Amino acid sequence: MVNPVLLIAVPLGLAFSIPLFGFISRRIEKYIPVAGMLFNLVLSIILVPKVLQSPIVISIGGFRPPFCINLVAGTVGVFLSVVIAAMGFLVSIYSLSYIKEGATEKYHMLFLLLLTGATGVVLTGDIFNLFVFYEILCISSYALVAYPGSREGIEAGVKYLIQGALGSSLVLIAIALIYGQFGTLNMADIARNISSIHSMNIFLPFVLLIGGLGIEAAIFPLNAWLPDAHSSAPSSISAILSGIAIKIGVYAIARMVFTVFGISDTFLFLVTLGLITLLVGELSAFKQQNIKRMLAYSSIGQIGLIVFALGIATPGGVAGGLFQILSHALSKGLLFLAVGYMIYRTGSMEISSLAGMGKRMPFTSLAFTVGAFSLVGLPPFIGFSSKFMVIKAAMAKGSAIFVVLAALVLFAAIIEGAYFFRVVQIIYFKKSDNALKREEAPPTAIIPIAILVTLIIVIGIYPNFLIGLLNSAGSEFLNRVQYIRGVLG
Amino acid sequence: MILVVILIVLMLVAAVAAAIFKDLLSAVIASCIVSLIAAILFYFLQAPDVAMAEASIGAALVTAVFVIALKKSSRYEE
Amino acid sequence: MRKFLAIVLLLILAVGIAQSIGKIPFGTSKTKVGRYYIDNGVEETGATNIVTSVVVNYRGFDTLGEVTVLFVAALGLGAVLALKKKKQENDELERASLVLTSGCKFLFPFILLFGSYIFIHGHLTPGGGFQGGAVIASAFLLIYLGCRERKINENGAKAIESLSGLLFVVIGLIGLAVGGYFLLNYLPKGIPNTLFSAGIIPIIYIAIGFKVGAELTGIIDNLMEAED
Amino acid sequence: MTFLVDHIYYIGCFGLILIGMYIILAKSNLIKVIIGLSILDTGVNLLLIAIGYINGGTAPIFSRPGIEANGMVDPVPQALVLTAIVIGVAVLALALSLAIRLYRHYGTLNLRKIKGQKW
Repeated sequence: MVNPVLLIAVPLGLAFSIPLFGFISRRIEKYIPVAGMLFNLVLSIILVPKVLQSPIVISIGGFRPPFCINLVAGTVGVFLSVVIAAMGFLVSIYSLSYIKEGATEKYHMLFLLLLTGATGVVLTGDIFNLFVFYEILCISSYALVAYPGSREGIEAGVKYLIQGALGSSLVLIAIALIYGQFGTLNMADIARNISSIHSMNIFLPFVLLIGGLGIEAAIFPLNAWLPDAHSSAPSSISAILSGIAIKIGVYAIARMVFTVFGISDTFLFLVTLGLITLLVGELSAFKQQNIKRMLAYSSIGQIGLIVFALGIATPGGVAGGLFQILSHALSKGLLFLAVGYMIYRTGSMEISSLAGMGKRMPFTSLAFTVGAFSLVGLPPFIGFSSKFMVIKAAMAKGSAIFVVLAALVLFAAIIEGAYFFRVVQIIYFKKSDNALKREEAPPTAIIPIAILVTLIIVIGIYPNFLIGLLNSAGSEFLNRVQYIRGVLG
Repeated sequence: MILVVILIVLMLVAAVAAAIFKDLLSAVIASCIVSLIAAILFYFLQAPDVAMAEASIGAALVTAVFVIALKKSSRYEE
Repeated sequence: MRKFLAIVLLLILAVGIAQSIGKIPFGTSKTKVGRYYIDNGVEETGATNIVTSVVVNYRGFDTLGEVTVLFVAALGLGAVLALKKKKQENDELERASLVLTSGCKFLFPFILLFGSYIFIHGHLTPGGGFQGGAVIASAFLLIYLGCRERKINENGAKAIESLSGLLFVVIGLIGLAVGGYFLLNYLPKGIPNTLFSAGIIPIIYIAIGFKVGAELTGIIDNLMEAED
Repeated sequence: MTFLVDHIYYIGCFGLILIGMYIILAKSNLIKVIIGLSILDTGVNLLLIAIGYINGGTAPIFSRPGIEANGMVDPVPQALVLTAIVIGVAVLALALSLAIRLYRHYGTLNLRKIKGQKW
């Protein structure tokens, strides 16, 4: 019997045992995250066909669900844990040679724990347990942002930590208020009883939850920390933060809105918020001269697009949002990984210093181009399929307002295209003063980058084998009644 | 009951003091007092486990960590 | 300007909170999960301290996460402060007075004993792994303050941290293998109110005690050793 | 007046929460901000415990046989607060280590004086 709890317990155990492996040999330490994430990847792929039939509900400690913590491995949870494990696996291979300075064994432990926390958030069915795993995710990201120890890193870490800690306090207040009214912490149990409580009384906990989780998700007015944190972290960590961490925040918000509270009035609010975030992010990215800051702002924009898609709240829209999560994780991960070694070679983060990269690091530049085109939404890459699905869902909504909104999404894609083409043009066509010696990235970087490029192209050409999974996930995410029945029986 | 009221007023006064003091060491001591009074309140609220945790972690260790950090940085707020 | 904005924001929040807290009366029972734990806790877990049975058994997964949070923080603190450790300059340090040194040395074993008493009896009396671990860490803090030439063995602390964390996970996984549930309480529950009761609860709490103690000590150690 | 006395615990914890948030939002010294976080944490913990309290209740421990189970206070918030206290300490310790490093880089803890720190 494959048990979803292993997805959390095994990486945790491995992370705890890294110092013990370190006593045997300091060289094994860095391979442990690779092993842990490979295990998670295999296990979650095995789980996919099972959860497509029916969600797996696991109770911990052997008690009945409202009285213990339970994990709900539905299609959404397992899909996201596949994404987390796949990105984690690739980036941990990349980290093998990328991370050389500082306390490297601590880096590898924190990296593994960050992904474990993320997996915990997407699988849990208990609101306080979600908070605990969320804290694991947040605290390890604060530490990893500050890991290089540079001025900018420490500064960004401080900013991120203060805002994040304020956000988690808001979440905890909301949990206290919810517990005071419902006497339970199980999400399904709360969802079952929520209609018996006057909506005024759940308004404040709802706002606090959205506000607290929105800080980690970097939704528009709460995104002040993101550009600094994502640009000053090591590139491997930026890839994980942009690719995974912020989406976990979006997932948590969506879980609260769709399952726990089930307030349909907020959907239009989410759509608007997502669109504002999208436009603000893309317009700010357009102005940047620093390549990592540009990518960070573009992440804000993409988060906006995901929130927009989820806010459409039809099965198609939610499926499009989940597809966009996958597509952005792969593309932005690829971009950060590729940029990581470009910065390493040139020693500068300015976009202008990338001139001549097309000859100096041909493969990495090609990979960057693929990632950029996919993010903009050009066929035949994955970004095209996901954006197409989101816009199709918005059109299918039928009302005129959604047509206008979809047009705005396309407008944002044009801005995105403008700044990415500028970078690609500099990489390939601008003359560089430096000697053009070929200095390709090491194989531990080439392999994950190549796998990402392959995935982006293959899924972009044949999206159909994912569509079934995504549609099932989309309808499952919106179906509260089935969730409650699945957990409480 | 009177005791509880007095303690809570004292606690709030200590918290305000922690906000006002320019000398960070005094502010840290004030926040330690907040934690200590909170520990006593936890005990009154029939939570002895939490009271022990708050007294040993919240009041003692956190204060020690703050004082060490103050020693490594500057003591006065600019 | 900034303060004014902050006050306005907080006033809005205060009104909102006052509104919603008015709906939660103070001092009345509104629990339903908690009621179940009080009624069935002793029978189902064998621990007479219901808080312990909730922390370690009913919500044991939270506790695993919480131990991990502390682990993450200790790691992060180590990584942030790692760059250069202070060199051996113990000779320059002003020695503490003899009274203080011998007083600390005298108290140290008693505090350790007290700490272990707290976490060994966590399922019977108030207290448990976190409180006991914190007491143990404060014993080491005392040694740091009183006898400055003493240093803890970092590798030992690391090994204790890892082994106790691993023990927690392994106990959970054995439960999964034996009964199909992670963290299942598969050991005999024993007679309530005796030391050897409550199945896996005391074992886990002892592991937590060691882990929390080692981690908090490591945090203090790292902070003390950091460069000024 | 009786309303105030009845809700004195709620008043206390909301006082702490608001003072803590005020310090975080309005103060410029990093150590001060961290003190604010610690006060905020204490306030939230007190709120959770106060929500679980029952008038005239006893601690949820069957320390000797024959204790009345009916009047016991809710054990769940106490378990949550134990978790929350440890998480709070973890965040504080990490924040203070960052503060030490920030001071080493800039020689000040005043966030407004540090370039790039726009809050």
